[in-house]
This record gives sequence, structure tokens and C-alpha cells, in this order.
Amino acid sequence: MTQRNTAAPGHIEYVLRLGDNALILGQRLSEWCGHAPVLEEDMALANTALDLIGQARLLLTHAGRLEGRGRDEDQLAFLRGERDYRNLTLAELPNEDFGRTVVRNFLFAAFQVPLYQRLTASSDAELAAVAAKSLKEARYHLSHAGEWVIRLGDGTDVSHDKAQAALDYLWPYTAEFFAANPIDDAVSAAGIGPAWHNLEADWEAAVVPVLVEATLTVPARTPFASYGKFGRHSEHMGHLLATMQTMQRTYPGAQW
Amino acid sequence: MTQRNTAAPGHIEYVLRLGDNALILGQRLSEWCGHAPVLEEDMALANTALDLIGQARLLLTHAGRLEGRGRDEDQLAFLRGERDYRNLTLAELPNEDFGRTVVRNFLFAAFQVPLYQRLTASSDAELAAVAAKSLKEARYHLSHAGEWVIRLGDGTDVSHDKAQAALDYLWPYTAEFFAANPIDDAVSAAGIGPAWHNLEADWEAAVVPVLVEATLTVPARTPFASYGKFGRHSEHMGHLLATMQTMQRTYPGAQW
Amino acid sequence: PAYQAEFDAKIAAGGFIEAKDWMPEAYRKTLIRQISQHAHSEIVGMLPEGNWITRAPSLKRKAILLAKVQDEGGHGLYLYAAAETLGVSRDELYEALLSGKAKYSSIFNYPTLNWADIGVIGWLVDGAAIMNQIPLCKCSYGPYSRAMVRICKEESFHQRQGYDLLLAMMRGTPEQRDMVQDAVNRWWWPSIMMFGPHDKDSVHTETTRWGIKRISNDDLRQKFVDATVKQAEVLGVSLPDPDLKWNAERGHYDFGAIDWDEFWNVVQGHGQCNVDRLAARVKAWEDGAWVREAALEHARKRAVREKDAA
Amino acid sequence: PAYQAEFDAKIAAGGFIEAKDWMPEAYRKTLIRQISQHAHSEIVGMLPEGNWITRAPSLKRKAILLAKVQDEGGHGLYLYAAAETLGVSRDELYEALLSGKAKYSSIFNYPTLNWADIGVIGWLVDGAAIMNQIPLCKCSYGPYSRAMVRICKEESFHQRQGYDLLLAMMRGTPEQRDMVQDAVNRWWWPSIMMFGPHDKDSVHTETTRWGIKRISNDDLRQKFVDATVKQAEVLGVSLPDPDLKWNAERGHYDFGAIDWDEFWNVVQGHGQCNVDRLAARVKAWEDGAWVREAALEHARKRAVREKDAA
Repeated sequence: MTQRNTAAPGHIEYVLRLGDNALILGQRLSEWCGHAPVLEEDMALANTALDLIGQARLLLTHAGRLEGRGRDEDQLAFLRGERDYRNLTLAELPNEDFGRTVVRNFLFAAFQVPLYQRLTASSDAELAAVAAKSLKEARYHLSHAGEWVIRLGDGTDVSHDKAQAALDYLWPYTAEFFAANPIDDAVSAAGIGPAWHNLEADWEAAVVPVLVEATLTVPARTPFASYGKFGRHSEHMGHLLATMQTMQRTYPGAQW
Repeated sequence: MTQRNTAAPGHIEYVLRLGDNALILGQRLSEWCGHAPVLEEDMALANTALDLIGQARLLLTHAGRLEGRGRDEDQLAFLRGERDYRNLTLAELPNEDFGRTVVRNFLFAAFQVPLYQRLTASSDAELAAVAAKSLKEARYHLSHAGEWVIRLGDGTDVSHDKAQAALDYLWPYTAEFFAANPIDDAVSAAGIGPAWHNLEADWEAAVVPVLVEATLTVPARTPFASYGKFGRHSEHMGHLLATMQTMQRTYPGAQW
Repeated sequence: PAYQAEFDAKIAAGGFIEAKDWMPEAYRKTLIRQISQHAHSEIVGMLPEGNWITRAPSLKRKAILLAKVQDEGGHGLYLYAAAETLGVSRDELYEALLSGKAKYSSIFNYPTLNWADIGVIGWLVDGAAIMNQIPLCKCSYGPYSRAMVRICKEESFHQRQGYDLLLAMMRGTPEQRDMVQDAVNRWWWPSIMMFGPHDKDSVHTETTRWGIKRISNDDLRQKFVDATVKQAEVLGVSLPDPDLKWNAERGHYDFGAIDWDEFWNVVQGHGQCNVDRLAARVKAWEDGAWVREAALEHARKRAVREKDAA
Repeated sequence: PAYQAEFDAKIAAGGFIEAKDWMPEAYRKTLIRQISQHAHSEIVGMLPEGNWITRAPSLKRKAILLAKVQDEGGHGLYLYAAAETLGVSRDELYEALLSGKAKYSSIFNYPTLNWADIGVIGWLVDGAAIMNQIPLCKCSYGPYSRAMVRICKEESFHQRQGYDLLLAMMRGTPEQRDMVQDAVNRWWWPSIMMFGPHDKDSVHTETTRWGIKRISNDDLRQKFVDATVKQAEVLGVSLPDPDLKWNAERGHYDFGAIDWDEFWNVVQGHGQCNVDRLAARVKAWEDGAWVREAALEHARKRAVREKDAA
């Protein structure tokens, strides 16, 4: 209860970023349902989506409590304006094909794993507990997606090219993971969680060996910049929200 | 002003069907913008969408006046529940590819032309005026789409097969055009407009010769039935509405 | 022959036939057809519910629905595996689905038009499926029987979740209650039809003799109606059948005549979603071809490397 | 040679060069590059606005936006036709766009993120385009000049419609006003950059000598800023430049330093939408290949039939 009045805005924002990443990527992955290349992957993608939605529920509930304005997980998930979502742009990009989907899952899980690892020692006990639970899930997503990256990269010529194209497309959006900003520093100083720009080495250590094994070329960094975690999204976000929010917007106040 | 209290429910419903057909097909066609096979068709599809949205504005405004509850074109277009839309199911089906798009435009315009023709003599003077204006547009749509049906049907083997597949897919939905129902009979008896089941011969006379010239096989009638004009839509409608209504649902009461 | 006698004796004693046991060719074929149809139904059945995952109105309901659809994929997997014990491959069975040769449950050719459909599918469609499937838990073919035990357990869970969704909506706004009633109106008769033709018109008498089918269509249907009427009352919805009423003499509910034309139209491909459902599955399969090829090619490369290293 | 002298004299006298006139190869090439870039910009420019057609918040605005995007396609057509008078085909030019060899205006690599973006594109982007294009109505190449007269007229109309959209939103709710301000914040600097590098860094001096370009980048930019500041005041939005202020001495508004790194990054392909824009156009072209082939084949068949009938 004391948290209600003491949570710093940076703390709330930090938790929203975590929650929105899980929410929005979970939403995207749930589009796959019934459309995957093999039945096992239909189930695996639904399972990943389910894990992420589960993480989002815990994280958004926590963010709502920190905020202390009485917003629950659903009000945060379904009733914010686009600029109030704090997910990484990468999470909201369209699925495109199975190649882009698994490469994204891989790049994202490789970021979530070291992040959740550090968060298990957060000074925010609730956050630490969520991280501990979610870390196992993220590790599984990383391993599952990583195996597919290797299969596609080191598969046929066609699959190699598609995997490389997916990587080239997605890579520029990963710069946003590590873009420095004051709230990260404040949150890090308070022992709540790591500054995201400190995670880049761990991320690369997880990502690069798999890409090499997949015979894929690691793209160079470019000046491309995206800003989803600051609330400035891509053109894709509005369409995702139109679908995701439709019931809550159409029937305001209803309980489900 | 006297109309307000005298319009029969069937009259309102009849005008809503006309307006919703134009609205929903216009909405679907507007998805093509920037994605057509040639620049001229980008413009032609946008133009058809524009004509249909224009018709929808006049018709929905008229329906709102007949209803007399103060609803304007935008309240009717954007703030009804799915079951209150009265368009033919055909209009809401996804565009799929250019083949399905032009075959649909063709089948639909071939229905609109004789309908608007008869409506120019409607006892509802406003409706007659709208029909007179819209008839020219529908005639142009019919001729433009018909030319494409012939090009695709009598083009390459690939285009022939795609046009035939589009026709086979869409054809069962055309039974709904002519499905008999009490409101049509009442409206027809009042001289407002034709009962739609009386339009089938005219429609076939417009459709069949073009399909023959296009070397396409006219599909057989099957027991398939759809019910959009009675308010029971396909699974596609909810997705279309989520997109189309998003701004009005998210910002209730705002003027644009 | 001796094999046949042994088989007949086992069936007569209520025992299980296992994959390695001898069985009549007709028994094998019947099982392959029935199990694979059931598997296909699970897979196609992911689509009508999947249609609402991205629009689920709360995170809790979204999670429940995701988990449910994932379970259905799992049921498909057990069932394909059970069918494979009879000497066919999953791909072979799946190709038969995609080419339109194999059937799946007609119920999935109806559209899901509002959120309450998700609840009603759990309550009525899964409910009817359970009625059909519980006797299969004791069917004479061991692998099928064991798959069904597991599936029935999960289906009961889904049914309760569906009913719970509807209870929540019935406690809500008039619009929500209208959605539930609308969904019930659309799904009631198709659910009733899930038990198949009347016994007098039913042709699968061998399946009864073989211990695959243990209760008749009409008996199952009556059991379903009797159970469901009370649940509808608790829920506060009406069932769209003016002839539905308690018959004290029979100790059962009477119900109206089933529109078998509608049933056969849908079975024969003229339901509202037959074309879209199959097209969705074909597209997924074709779009995924390069992925499956990549997985095979990678496995081949890896095997060669491991052999070289050995 | 005599041709060159005649050409030079015509340019010097402010006359028009026509398609059939002799012209220096470099003049022809420069024009092809400039006109086709302009055409490509119209075509690619349909995408950011097209992004909002399906979500337009009123039927009137939806109709206006559809008409506008259609006009842009029309501008593309006039301009490709003007370029074709110089001896290249539209397909050739279009393939250069799709392969990434030809450029289009960098402004279209910015995303449209809320409905006010549609108004701001009309007001600022079309406004800047008009400033750039009005002098081209008097450019030395006749077909280009005439295309520009027509285009400028329509663009002015679009600009007024965009401004009107913003006025309506500024009269609305706080959320609507926030959207307008947000859109202005994002589009202001990119609009300023539409006039290109500062004169001192600009390389196209020949285009001035040839009477293609008649006013310098910096002069046009200043004219745009001066006109726009007052419109922003009427609208009630602030422009995101703390250094923007009236300089009575110059009789112009001073404004802050332009971030040319940002400009060149986007030109070089690292804007937010470069990849998506081109991918959308490539996909449309590839998906439409069978349609174009069908049209050609049908025309061929028809010609054969007509010949046979003759």
C-alpha cells in the first residue's frame, strides 16, 4: 500500500515497458493461431503468446498498482491511447512470414533473458517475483526460436535467404532495445532494474553465436532509429490496437 | 418533416441496405489504395470507392432522416453494432486479389444498375434523386469491371483460372441479392423500390454474356445461403468494423 | 481364421485391441477414418475460435482462449498419433483433409460472429463432443481409447470455461445478454446435429459390433438435451425450439424436428464457412512448405556432419 | 553547333523547349531524373496517406482523402507522361524506383501516426511542395511546365483541405488538439528539409542555368517559413523550433539550425519507412504481374481475332 504514493514515474514507466513488450508481442503471435507451417509450431506459437500474455497480466497489474490510480490490467491493456504504450517497436511489427516471426522471437527473447535475470534481484520484490517466473519462459522461447533460426539459416537456399532477409529487416529495430534514456538510469540507480543500454553485451553474446551457426550474416549497425519505448510507434501499431481494443472501445464499462 | 413520423420500418431498412452496400464495399475497395497492379487501376479502384462512399453518404443521411432519431451519416456509418448493418455479405468479403476484387465489383455493379434504374421512379423523391445520380456511376463501374473480367477470363491460363476461382468463390453469395423477404414486398407495394427478387433476370442478363465472352463457366446454384442483408454477417465483418470504427469508438463525441 | 476368432473374443470380453494385434482390415480402415476425422476436426476447429483471439475483451479471456486452442492442437496431435499406430502417416491423413477427400466435423463450418460464440462453443459444442466422446474412452482400440480419456478430461475443462464466460456476460449489460442469446440461437441446432442422423437412418452398425461405438446417436442426443436444458435455465437464455418441453412420461425432454436438409447441405460443402476453413488450412500448409523443407534439409545436413565427425 | 545556340537562345529568352526540339543530352538526362523522381514521389506518397483511408473518422473526410490520393496517382500519370516525351518508358522508370536506383522524396519515409498527420501532410508537406513547384510551372521544358500548372492547382486545393481538417480538430477535444500538435512536432522539420541542402551546399547549378530551377533552396525555404508561421498562429499550434522568431531587420522569420545528419540518414535509406514503402510498392508490382500479363495477352488475342475477321 505504501508503494502507491511512492512509486517514481520512471519506475511505473519501466514496468509498463516490460508489460507492453509482452502484451504487444503476445498479441502479434496470437494472430498465427491455425496458420502455422506445422501443427507443432501452431502449438508452440500459441504457447509463446500465452506465456507473454501471462507476463503482461502480472506486469500491467503491477504497473497499475504502482500508479495508484485504480487501473487494472485490462484498463491498461485495452484503454490507453497509442502514445501511452511503451513497447519496443520490434514487438508491434507485422508477423510477415514464419521466418520473420521466429527471428523476431529469437532477437526479443535474447533480450528478455538477461533482463529478467537481472530483475530477479530487483529492489521491487513484486517485479523480482514476476521476473523469476518469466525467466524460465523466456529461456524456453530463446532456445525454441534459436533452433528455428538455425534450421532456417542452415536449411535450404530459400530458407537461408528468407531468414537473412528477416534478420536484415528486424536488426535496425534492435538498436531501440539499448537506446539510453534518463528513466533507465534513475531506475537502475534505485536498484529496480538494469539500464537497458547495459544489456547489449549479454544480448550479443546470446545472439551472435546462433546467427553464426545459422550461417547468417550479422548486419551492421545503421543510423536507423525507432522510438516505441518512448511512445512513438510505427504505422503498424494503430492497426494492431484497432483490432485489440475493439471490444473494450465498443462496449465501454462492460465486464467480461 | 412529415416523413419523420410516417416512414415505415421497411422503408428505412430498405434504404439502409442500399447505403450499407455502398459503404461496406467502398470501405473494402479503399484498402487497395497504393497496392494495385497498375497505376491506372490504383486510381480506378480509388475512384470506385469514392463513388460508393459518396452514395453511402447520401443514402445514410436519407435513412437517418427517415428514421427521425437524429442520427446523421457518421453515426449510422460508424456507431452501429454489427447486427445493425444491412449490407449484402458479398460486399464485406476480403478483397483477396485483383481477380476477386474485379469479379465482385462486376457482380455487384450488375445488381446496382437495374436497382438504381428502377429507383429513379421511386415514390420516395429523395431516393429517386440519389438513384439517378448514382446510376451513372454504377454503369461506369459495371463497364470497367466487366472489361477486366473479360481481360482476365480471356487472358492467360493463369488469369483464367484465377478469374474462374474468384467467380466460383463469389457466386454463392449472389443468391442473397435475390432472397425474398417481407420488407421488399412491402416496399415494392408502396412504390418505394423494386423487390430485389424481381431483379434476378436483369442481373443475369447483364452478367452472363460478359462471363461467356470471358470464357468463364457460369457456376450452378447451390443451397449455400448468406444473410448479411438481414443483419447476420460473415466472420469478416467484425474485422472490417474494428478498423472502420476505430476512431469513432476511441474518441466518442468528437467532431472531425 | 484363428486370428479372427481371437479378435472377436477380445471384443466380446470388452478387452482392448492394441496396435500390434491382428485386426480385420475393415476394422482398421474404419478406425483410421474415424480417428483421422476426429483429428482433422480438432485442427479445423482451431479456426473459428482463433478468429476471436486477437479481439478477446480481457487479458484473462485471451489467455484462456489461447490455452484452449493450443489444447485443441494437442488433441489433434494425440489423435494423429493414435491413427499412425494403424499404419498411416500424419502427412497422408493431412493431405486427405486438404484435398477435401477427408471430412471433419460439420459444426466448424458455422461462423463465430460475436464474443459469446466463444462461450457457446465451449458450452454446447464441446458439451456435445464430450457426450459423443465419453463412450469412446471405452472403445475397443487401445490407443484411441487412451487418447480419448485425456481429451475428454480437457474438454470438460473447456466446457466449464465456456459456461463461465457466458455466466459473466449474462451478469453484464443488455448488449452482452443479447450477444449470448444470439449465439445460442445460432449454435443450438447445429449442436444437436453433431450427434448425427437418427438411429433409423444411421449406417455404421459395424462400429457398434466392433465396440467402437457404444451408445446410439439418438440416445446421446437425448442425454445432451436433457443436461443442457437445465444449464440454459440457470444461464437465463432460451433455447430456439418451441417444441422443447419436459415429457414426464418418458422422463426426458421432447424437442422439435431437426432440419436434416440443413445438416446435409453443410456436410456436402454448402455451409457458410466450408470454403474459407479449408482455404485457410491449405494456405497455411502451402505458405509453410519452405519451412518444412528447410527443417528436413537441415536435419539431413546435420546427420551428414555427425556421420563425418564419427 | 547551331542546335546548341538555338537552344541557348530559347532558354535565355524564357521560351519553352518542346519534346521534338533538339536539346543537350545532359539537359534531357537531368529532366528525366527530376521528373521521374517527382512522379515516383507522387506514387510512393499515396502510401502514408493511404494508411489512414480505412480509418478516416467521418465519411466526408474519407471521401476527401480518397479523392486526394487518387489525385496523387493522377499527378504520377501526368509526370510519367511528361518524362516519356523525353524518350524513356514508364515501366523503365518504374523499375528503377522498385530496384532502389531511383529516388523519391524523402518526406514519404516518415510515418503517419495519427489522423492529424493527414491534415499536416496537406498543410505542411503539400505546402512545401507547392513552394517548390510553383517556379517549375515556368520551367523551360514545356511538357513538364504544363504538367506542373495542373498539379499546382490541385495541390493548393489539397493544402486548403488539410488546413481545414486541422482547424476542425483544433476546435475539438483536448485529445484532438494534442494530436495536431504531435503531428506538427513530427512533420515540421522534415517539411523544412524538403527544400534540400543550403544553397552553399547545393550542387545543381546547371538546373538554374537551364531554366529548370528558378529560385534557390534557401529562398524557397524562407518563403515557406514566413508563410507558415502565421498559419500556425491562426491554427493555435506551436512550431517545434525555439529559435523561430521575427527578424524585423531582414523582414523574415529566423529559424534554428537544420539537423542535416537526419536529412541525409533518411535520404540514404535509414528513415523509419524507407524499407516498408519500397516493399509495399514492390509487392504490389509483383502481386500484379499476372494481371498485367493477362491484359497484354488478351489484347494480343483480340488483335489476332480482329485481323482474322478483317
